Amino acid sequence: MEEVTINALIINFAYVVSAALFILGLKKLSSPATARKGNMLSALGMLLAVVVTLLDQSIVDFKWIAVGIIIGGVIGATVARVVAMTVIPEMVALFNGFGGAASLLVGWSAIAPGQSSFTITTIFLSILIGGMTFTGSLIAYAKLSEKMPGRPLLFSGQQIVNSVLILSIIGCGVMFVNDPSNVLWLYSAIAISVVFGVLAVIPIGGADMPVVISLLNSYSGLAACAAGFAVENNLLIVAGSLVGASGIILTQIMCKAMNRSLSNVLFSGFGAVKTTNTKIEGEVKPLTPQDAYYILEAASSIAIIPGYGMAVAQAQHVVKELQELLEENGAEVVFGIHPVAGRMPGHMNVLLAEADVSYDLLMEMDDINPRMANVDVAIVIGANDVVNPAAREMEGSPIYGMPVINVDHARTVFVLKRSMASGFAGIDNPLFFKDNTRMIFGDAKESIGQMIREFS
Amino acid sequence: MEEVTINALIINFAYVVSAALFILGLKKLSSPATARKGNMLSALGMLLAVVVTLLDQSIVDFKWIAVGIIIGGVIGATVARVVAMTVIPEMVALFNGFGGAASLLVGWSAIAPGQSSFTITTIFLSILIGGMTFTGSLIAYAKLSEKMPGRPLLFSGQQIVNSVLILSIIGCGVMFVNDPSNVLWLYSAIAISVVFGVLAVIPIGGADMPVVISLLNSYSGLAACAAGFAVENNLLIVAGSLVGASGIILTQIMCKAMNRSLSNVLFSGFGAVKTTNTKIEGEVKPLTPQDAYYILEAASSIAIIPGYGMAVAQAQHVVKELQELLEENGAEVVFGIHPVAGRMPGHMNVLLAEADVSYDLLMEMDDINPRMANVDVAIVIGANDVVNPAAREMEGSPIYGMPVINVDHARTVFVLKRSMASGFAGIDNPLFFKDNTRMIFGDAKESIGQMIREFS
Amino acid sequence: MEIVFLTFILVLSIFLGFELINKVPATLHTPLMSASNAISGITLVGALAIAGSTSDPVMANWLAVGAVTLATINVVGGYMVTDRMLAMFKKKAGK
Amino acid sequence: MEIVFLTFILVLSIFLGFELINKVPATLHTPLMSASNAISGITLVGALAIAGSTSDPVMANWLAVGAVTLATINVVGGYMVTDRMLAMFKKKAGK
Amino acid sequence: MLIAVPREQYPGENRVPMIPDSVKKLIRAGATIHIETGMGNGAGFSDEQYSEVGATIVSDRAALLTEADLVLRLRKPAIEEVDLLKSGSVHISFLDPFNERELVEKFQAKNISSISMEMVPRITRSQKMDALSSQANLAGYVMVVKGTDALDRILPMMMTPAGTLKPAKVFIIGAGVAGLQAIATAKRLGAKVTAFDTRAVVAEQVQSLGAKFLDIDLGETGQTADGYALALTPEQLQIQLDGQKAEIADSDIVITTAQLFGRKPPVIVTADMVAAMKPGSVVVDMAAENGGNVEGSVAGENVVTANGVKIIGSGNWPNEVPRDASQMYSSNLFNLVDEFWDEEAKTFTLDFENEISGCVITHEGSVVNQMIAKHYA
Amino acid sequence: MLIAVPREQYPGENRVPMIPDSVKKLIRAGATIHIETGMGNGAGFSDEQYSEVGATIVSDRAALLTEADLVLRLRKPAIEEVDLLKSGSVHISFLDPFNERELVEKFQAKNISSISMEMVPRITRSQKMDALSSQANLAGYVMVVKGTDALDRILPMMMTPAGTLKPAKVFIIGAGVAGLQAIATAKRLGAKVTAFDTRAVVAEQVQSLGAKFLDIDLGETGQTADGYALALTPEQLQIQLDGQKAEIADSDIVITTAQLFGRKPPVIVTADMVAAMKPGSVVVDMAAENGGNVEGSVAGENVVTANGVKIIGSGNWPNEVPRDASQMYSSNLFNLVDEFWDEEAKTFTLDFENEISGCVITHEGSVVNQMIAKHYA
Ligand SMILES: NC(=O)c1ccc[n+]([C@@H]2O[C@H](COP(=O)([O-])OP(=O)(O)OC[C@H]3O[C@@H](n4cnc5c(N)ncnc54)[C@H](OP(=O)(O)O)[C@@H]3O)[C@@H](O)[C@H]2O)c1
Ligand SMILES: NC(=O)c1ccc[n+]([C@@H]2O[C@H](COP(=O)([O-])OP(=O)(O)OC[C@H]3O[C@@H](n4cnc5c(N)ncnc54)[C@H](OP(=O)(O)O)[C@@H]3O)[C@@H](O)[C@H]2O)c1
Ligand SMILES: NC(=O)c1ccc[n+]([C@@H]2O[C@H](COP(=O)([O-])OP(=O)(O)OC[C@H]3O[C@@H](n4cnc5c(N)ncnc54)[C@H](O)[C@@H]3O)[C@@H](O)[C@H]2O)c1
Ligand SMILES: NC(=O)c1ccc[n+]([C@@H]2O[C@H](COP(=O)([O-])OP(=O)(O)OC[C@H]3O[C@@H](n4cnc5c(N)ncnc54)[C@H](O)[C@@H]3O)[C@@H](O)[C@H]2O)c1
Repeated sequence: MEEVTINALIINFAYVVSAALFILGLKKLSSPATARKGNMLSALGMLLAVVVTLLDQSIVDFKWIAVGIIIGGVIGATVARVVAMTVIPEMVALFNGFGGAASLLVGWSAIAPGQSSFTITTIFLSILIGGMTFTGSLIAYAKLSEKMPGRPLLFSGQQIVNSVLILSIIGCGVMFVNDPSNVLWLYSAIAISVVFGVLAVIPIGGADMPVVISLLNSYSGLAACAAGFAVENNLLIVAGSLVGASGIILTQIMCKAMNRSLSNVLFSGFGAVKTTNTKIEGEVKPLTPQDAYYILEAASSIAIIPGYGMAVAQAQHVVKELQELLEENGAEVVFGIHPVAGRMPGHMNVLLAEADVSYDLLMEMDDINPRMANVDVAIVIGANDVVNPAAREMEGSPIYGMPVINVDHARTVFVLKRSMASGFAGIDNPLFFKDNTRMIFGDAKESIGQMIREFS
Repeated sequence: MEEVTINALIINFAYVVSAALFILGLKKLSSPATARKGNMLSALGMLLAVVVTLLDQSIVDFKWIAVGIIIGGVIGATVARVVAMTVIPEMVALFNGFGGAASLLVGWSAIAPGQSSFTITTIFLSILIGGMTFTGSLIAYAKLSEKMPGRPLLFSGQQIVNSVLILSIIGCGVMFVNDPSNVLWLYSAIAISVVFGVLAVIPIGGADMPVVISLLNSYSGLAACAAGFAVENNLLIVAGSLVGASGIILTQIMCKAMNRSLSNVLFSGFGAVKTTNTKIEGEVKPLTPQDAYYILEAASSIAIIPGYGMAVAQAQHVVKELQELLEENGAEVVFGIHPVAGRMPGHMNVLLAEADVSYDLLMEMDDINPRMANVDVAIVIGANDVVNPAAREMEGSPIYGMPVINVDHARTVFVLKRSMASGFAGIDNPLFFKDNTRMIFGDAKESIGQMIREFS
Repeated sequence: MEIVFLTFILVLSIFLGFELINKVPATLHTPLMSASNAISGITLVGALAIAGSTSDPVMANWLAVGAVTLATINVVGGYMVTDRMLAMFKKKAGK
Repeated sequence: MEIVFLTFILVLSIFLGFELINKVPATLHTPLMSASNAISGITLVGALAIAGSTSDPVMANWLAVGAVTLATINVVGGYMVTDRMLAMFKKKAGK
Repeated sequence: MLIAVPREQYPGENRVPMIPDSVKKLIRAGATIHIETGMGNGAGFSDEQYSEVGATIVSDRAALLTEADLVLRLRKPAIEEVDLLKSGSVHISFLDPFNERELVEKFQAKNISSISMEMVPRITRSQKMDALSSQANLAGYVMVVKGTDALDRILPMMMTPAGTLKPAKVFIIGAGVAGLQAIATAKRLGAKVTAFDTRAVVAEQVQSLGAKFLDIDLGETGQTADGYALALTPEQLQIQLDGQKAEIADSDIVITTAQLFGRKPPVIVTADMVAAMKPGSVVVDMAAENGGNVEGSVAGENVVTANGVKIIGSGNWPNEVPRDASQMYSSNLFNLVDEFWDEEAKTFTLDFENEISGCVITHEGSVVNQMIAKHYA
Repeated sequence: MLIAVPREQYPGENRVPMIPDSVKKLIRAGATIHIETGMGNGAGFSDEQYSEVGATIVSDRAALLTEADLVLRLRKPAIEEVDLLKSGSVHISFLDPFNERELVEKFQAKNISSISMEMVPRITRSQKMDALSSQANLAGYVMVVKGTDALDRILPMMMTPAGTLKPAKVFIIGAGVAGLQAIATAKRLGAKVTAFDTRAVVAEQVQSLGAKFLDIDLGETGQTADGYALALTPEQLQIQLDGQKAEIADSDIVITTAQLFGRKPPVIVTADMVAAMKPGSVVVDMAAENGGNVEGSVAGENVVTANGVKIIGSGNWPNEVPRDASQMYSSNLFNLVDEFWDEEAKTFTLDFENEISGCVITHEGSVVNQMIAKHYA
């Protein structure tokens, strides 16, 4: 693109526009209300970019391009349409892998005699990152779709091998930049990057794959960016670096949500230990009050089940406020009061009356249990024994046969308590390990306070 | 800068760095905790930019530059150091004006034969915007420093004059771009822009000046940006457009805070009416709960004075939560209970007890009045008669002689009520018009709820 | 000089990227990921560009066409999947 | 081509500007304003650049030197005033 | 200036007009205080406590009264005792002037300035002397305690392993000072509270205490400048009765505080309404002593109807909490005296410029209070 | 299966063992119910209400008892009446087996399965049959109402134009079921509540009701598996007494609920402590009937000490709210019967696998309850 054809100008301004569209898209994507629109926008941007780019093409290769686009489009579309919702993470991984591969190829094909060593470097980078993104994503896919054991695969001396690889990558890099004509370096670079991608991911446990994917996604962004430098295309740079940056952030956010550090996740040894840990604990799924808010915001029917913990936390006032906010938000809120909740008969009544919760909202156990199946979210506030499914399920349990509030029948259950400790009866509670249960750890008053602050 | 000297490369990368510094600076500036650091950072960026630019200079003009820098530096520094805090808004206006003037001159001096019409256009823009920013800011300065009547100056046919000006500006622009050599167009352009700046601002009331300044500030950013295009300097473009964009946003935020629309502010007719309005009402100063939060956050001693309105709003529970949050934040909070607050003896006690506010925090009128002078913020929640200074000040008043809680002796007073309506005794309340009073209109429960949500 | 501009662009977009994704609800993590993944399919454009202007047609074409195919999968698939996810999300939030 | 880059830069920085100043406390409005106002003094750099490389020394110099002077006032004054404001703000928030 | 505080003589009256604390304040203000032996006993204050703060204990009641320049007491005096008072002296107490014409004329004849605590104008500034409010306020609380004690159920809701106990329903008629405090107290105990009042303005006040206001459209109803309700027309009263029927039948406790200033209180709970209530439920009639809001209530007694409904008419409610009641009345008195206290002369001097002087009934041998004068005319 | 419910005969007892609602449930479960004439009157239930739900009203008490397969009642039977019962029949009521050896041996001799409501084990699952808790709970509420009624002050704080009334101080000793409910009720009324209990675990429970827990370090104190407190050593008791002195002297109302399961309750408020209290203040002794926590309390009476402190020992607290008390006891009974009800045979059949059978005292001619057996041995 040395001399400026008017055509090129148009194209580039179109690029500016589509870059803007990507940005807007991402912005909107970060709020539930506008997310879908955002996705459309960025898709639009993409379309625009592709179309104008095609304007630039000589008819000769056009048919090949057409072939590529059609094949790819069909595959992508069908896959995207047919796959079950549950396997979407795998899909994302797979797509991401293709993206990486694409960058690899672009970089590769961008090689031309007499390029500045800067250009060569970027080319090399795009190949490298592209390659490892490719295989890395494939492994991630395999692990998620259980085509391959989800548990971390470790072999002794892994670290060493990795370091060796990294060194040799650098080596190849240097050589390649010095003498681009020598394809050997190129091929070995490709080979190594591909291998490295595999080795980087296998030692990470299936549970951590989402994080990995998000990271690889950010890489593929960087790959695109590098490719952009290679072919001197601003849009690639902008879009690529956007994805790169946001990907990193997103990865960090995800780590925070599962309170892990990124290094925890990546560095095999640790990653492995950690994951097995969680296995032992069964699947306890913690949730931050902030995230809890987003689920509550979308819920239309909510049941609050208070217990002794609400009393200890003196959370009745915030509970009342939460109830009001939820109602303003259009949800229907009821309280399910178990006869023995608390430490004295009517303990919950005293507190809720103090907080001025209308009597009409208080439902007895026998009235609320039947409708539990239609409850979107059951919020268990410092209750334990009185919502313990063991009373139904575990013949042996000391409380077997005692009627409890069947929160586990609700679509989602939030349990607000400080720890995994047991309640008055001193027995474990299988509820905490159910699929639809999310544990919100911390003093109930604190946690609810934080949820409330999300409303605004 | 057609051919790339290594020098130029260094400079430009330095620019990249200082751009980054500006960005970081702005980011930090938007949170109280980090603001000062932010300012430092962006100053650093500026320094860097200047220094590296100087590297580029031939010694010849260097002395002139030195002269300019020294003069400017001295003036700026002294002014900035000596001025009283109270006149800072004027100062900002003034500085902004100089910025504008600078852009004007830069644009002017950038003119050179044989420039592309694009460059010419940008030059023209930088001159134009620079010029109107200059005079506009001067007027703003004059109005704020009462060197000139703060009230809107209106003359009939203003609209027409303005439209004429705008047209002629466009006219000049076209002509100038076609034939840059003809300085006439240039001078007239400058003249007009200067005049326009004046006319644009005089019809706006002194109360609205902050908004205007912020807007002009954003303009001077755009001017710089235009200048950047003119002299093909990326840093100018980046910094300029950053300021431009953020300036616009800031302006909008400010308008929201005074719940006005930007057009309200700008379009003389309305501007005028509005400002006179506020005059009539005396100086009632409304405040948003959000902003109230920032003041509360900085306060160390707070007194809450509840009245009948708290009961009506059933705000006792949120009040209690606010108290707790303030205490967590390190402030000391007490409640001042007037004996006749509410509609029955002990009305406030009933409610606060319900919300479980510790009895030890409740102070009688006679105990709290003496310490009122040391209270940072007195929050009056739906009280009116019981905090009415008329009881002390206005011989005639029906409640003259009744002891009241002297909230007006506190440093700042927040009054939470729905309107300017009077209370049970049906008499007006001078408190609402005092300098240190801020009215937070709306249902007390709502308002406090919003403050609470700011804590997080 | 280009390289300067490019770096500028790079730096700016990185900052922007950070700013944009500052705090997203966990509910949106996956959609967001797959959306930005789709964006990273922008290499498609690069591929197209190459596929046209390259010194070694035959070889490059094959690579490029490969690139185009893969990138297209990434783009099309990515956007559609994202949309599907968000669609159900919307439904819930909708009521 | 430059102009393309420049527009890219423009667009990106505008977006960035918006993102950065999204919600600032009223307490910070004035400081923020005067800080960004100081930044807009960046014209100084332009002025400096010109003052060196221009076709018509005499005339341009005077203009440029004027520009330098004014811009410097804007920059120096702007930053210092801002700092003063923030200083007292800090004190209050500090305790 | 000699201020005398005789001992209350009304049978069963435990409240006392002055507590040592207020006596102290008056003495500090420069007054000389004589109190009758045992004046404070009812509320648990010993003579010692008074002498400690500087009062003189006098055992001879007659002497006490004859010497006094200013007499402070709670209940209206026996007519004979007025004869003992000095001409030109001042007498402050409840007087019930609307019904005690004879007594008032006695004051007039003896040229005594008599002040009626009932007549303290109801302006914001004067609330600290408003003994009607301070006592009514306590009455509101006491009535709920009595009602709760008499009820065969508990007030709050309780969901317990042994089944759920529904909250008791309390219906309060008349949401003035007493009514509002009753509402607050019943709410505190966890009852479901509904209230009604003829003055529409109080609906908001009722809700401000978290209770329900029963909506009955009576059309135009008024209130005096002092905030007292005007009497209803017979039609309106009928509408009210019909409107309340259902609510009353459904309530566990009904408390009536409906008063008409200076008039006989209206009958607002009829026998058939009581008959319609559940056995074991309770009706508290605040006004029992002076006529009663409830048909079948007996002044000063608790009766049980045929269908097992308890009607509590014990009356003199604040007397159930004599300590607090005395403290409040005593400071009402002090504030009133203080209002007209002449710093220099250290005397009590009425100032008819001051609107609060509206509480003066007789002065210099004539009935100066217009309302009363009109009432007699 | 014929279930008989005789009328309670203890003087002044208004609670009834079965309310119509529970009777209905039992009949639905397939039982035949005979009740004695007027059985429900005390709590306001008429014979009609019972016959309506299908019970047979029997006027001949002797006949009623002799025919019964299962007898349900509230208080322990008179020994003579045990003779009337069928051998092999079942008898459920409070029995106080620790002190009623003679009665228990009578049951044994007559080969009657006797079940003591006191002995229902305190496991989470059995709370719905736990009559001690359900009645103690109401007692907690009633004691506060009584105390409030007796006090010469109001409980809540009030800042009024006539000065500020400080909140009353309430001190509650023993924070078990009754104690906690007392705390809650006093809190509701706005009192400043402090509580103490020997079982450290309840400190948190007390705070969970917004009350203050008085810290006295007694060293090692225990509680049984059922959560009952163990007796203190003399030294510990002394420490406790000293620790409470100040608090008690400072309190307006002191409520004692300290019990030791199956033992005489400890004396925890001594005469000198009472003497140190303000005149007009009140002490409520829950345990007055069986020994008492308070020195000088008289079972079933309210005494006023020399220094004017009222000691309330009226006892049988739940009886003050017979309607609710009966409802709760009745559903406790129903739940217990239901627990051992044989769906097919439609009979009450004890199952000694079920831990709740711990409440059975005698069965097939022997004392099956270990604790009691040990106690007698
Ligand atoms: N109602 C009665 O009359 C009565 C009387 C005596 C005993 N009981 C027994 O008490 C139990 C009542 O059941 P329940 O579910 O209400 O209580 P629970 O089973 O005792 O569980 C209470 C839970 O609240 C949590 N918690 C404590 N403090 C908290 C805080 N500040 N914030 C958040 N969570 C907190 C605790 O978990 P963390 O420690 O992890 O936070 C605990 O697991 C039953 O077993 C019942 O038999 C009842
Ligand atoms: N304590 C007693 O025993 C007693 C008895 C009778 C009368 N009074 C009289 O009542 C008065 C008490 O003084 P006060 O200051 O407590 O009350 P007030 O003077 O009546 O003022 C109450 C204020 O609250 C505001 N308000 C009402 N609803 C509100 C809501 N939902 N949110 C926010 N603000 C609300 C109203 O202004 P907006 O409408 O603008 O919101 C009103 O100005 C005194 O005059 C006293 O004499 C007292
Ligand atoms: N200084 C002041 O501002 C001040 C001081 C005290 C009281 N007040 C106001 O004065 C008003 C009356 O005070 P009060 O309690 O002494 O009045 P009150 O004792 O004379 O009457 C008690 C209540 O009974 C109501 N009532 C009368 N007839 C009724 C009927 N047929 N049905 C139902 N209710 C009926 C009245 O409206 C009043 O609310 C109150 O609103 C109070 O707020 C004002
Ligand atoms: N199923 C269950 O889980 C269940 C059911 C009911 C009660 N409980 C628990 O059982 C415990 C005891 O119940 P209760 O109220 O029937 O006990 P109780 O009636 O036997 O005793 C009342 C209280 O007095 C206390 N006490 C004893 N000696 C004392 C002394 N010297 N000083 C101060 N306090 C003293 C006891 O600790 C107890 O808290 C309670 O904690 C209750 O929570 C558990």
